Amino acid sequence: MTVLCFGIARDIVGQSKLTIDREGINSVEGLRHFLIETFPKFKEYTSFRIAVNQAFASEKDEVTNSDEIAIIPPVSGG
Amino acid sequence: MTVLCFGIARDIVGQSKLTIDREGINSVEGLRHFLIETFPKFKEYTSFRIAVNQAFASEKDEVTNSDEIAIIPPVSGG
Amino acid sequence: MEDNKLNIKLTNDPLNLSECYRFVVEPSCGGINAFVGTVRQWNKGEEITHLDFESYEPMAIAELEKIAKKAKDQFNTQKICIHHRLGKVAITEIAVIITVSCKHRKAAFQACEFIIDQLKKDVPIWKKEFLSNGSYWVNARP
Amino acid sequence: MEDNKLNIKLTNDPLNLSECYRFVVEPSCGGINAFVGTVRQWNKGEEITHLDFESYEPMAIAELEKIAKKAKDQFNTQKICIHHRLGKVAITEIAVIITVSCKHRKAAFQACEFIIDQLKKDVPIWKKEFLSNGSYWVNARP
Repeated sequence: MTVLCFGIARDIVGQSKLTIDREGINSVEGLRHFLIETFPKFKEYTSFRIAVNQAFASEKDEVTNSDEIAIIPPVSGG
Repeated sequence: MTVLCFGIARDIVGQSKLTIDREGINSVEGLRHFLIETFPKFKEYTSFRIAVNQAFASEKDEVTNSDEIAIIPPVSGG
Repeated sequence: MEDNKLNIKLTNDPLNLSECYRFVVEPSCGGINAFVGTVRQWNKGEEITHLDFESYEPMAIAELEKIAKKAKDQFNTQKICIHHRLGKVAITEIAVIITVSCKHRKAAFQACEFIIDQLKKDVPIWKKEFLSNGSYWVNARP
Repeated sequence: MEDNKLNIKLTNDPLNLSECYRFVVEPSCGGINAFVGTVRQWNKGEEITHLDFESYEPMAIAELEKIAKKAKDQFNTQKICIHHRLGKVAITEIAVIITVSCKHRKAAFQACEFIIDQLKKDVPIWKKEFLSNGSYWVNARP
């Protein structure tokens, strides 16, 4: 599973494309828990939403390896 | 007393500078009554405000021959 | 209001949005709002060929200055530019441009809308609409 | 929303207000509102040297299209143009331009403000502020 990282999420993860090779992550919620456990700085530095296939996803939404997944920290355009 | 006429007021009065040569007009109210009496089309066609020295005047304000007086029909700029 | 914070112009020449924009840009400002009033082809189902604006110029400028001063006081604007066209104006041409800069965006929207609303109420400028079969002064009928 | 009614661009090049204005002009429209977000020199008392914007581009464009569609439905806009700068942007340079044309002015103000408000909530664009003594992602702290 590949996860795109932007803004402060890229700084926290240390790369712009994170590859997760792990069974059992099949929902947005599951992915969020995995990310916070693996990179505890998320708790300290920022909140984030998760996008699946270029749209904001709900916690219960499914994720599969073929989805385009992205970590969306608080936006600040404009 | 000279009165500047704009927009529909100019059409009603038939000139852009109306000269009034008459005793007894010394307030905005008096001038308004004179104008409506002299040009009854004002009643039919439009309402108007009166400006004295380039500012909107109240009915009780004085007018003298040395003031710059103007008929201000409903504005429609913008 | 200081001269370098306010730019008011009534002119027979075409108006220029870039000029009005450049006047209000400021390093202290993050939000600029612009209103541009253009000439519509249709009004209440009738086709318009063009407009003709006339103005009581010294009073129009005095009223615009009062409105700008109120906008500055109410919305803490930095710079304000108000340009109004006079004379004959064609369809899609610009009749009026208002640009306002503020530290934050909400005030810029509010101040710009306040200025155009007040302009349409109190500034002695008159618009004559020309249709294919005649012309009339807008708003003149009571 | 038809392609000829909506113009969205994310670009590393300087933005151009005239271009965004020209896109929305329409004979059927009398009111055009424009919002221009420029880079402020000061934020919360700290001096900024420049900004750097990055974006999740395909999603940012998809979100902007959704926002424009909502604005059209709510405010009956005619045309909408949204240009956002990416990369390094200097003080007083333009970060974003939104232009909206409507038949009447009030809707143009409302639609333009709606779009910038929604853009700042939901469009995946991130701003890094550079000060003389460091840099940080804006809004990142919870």
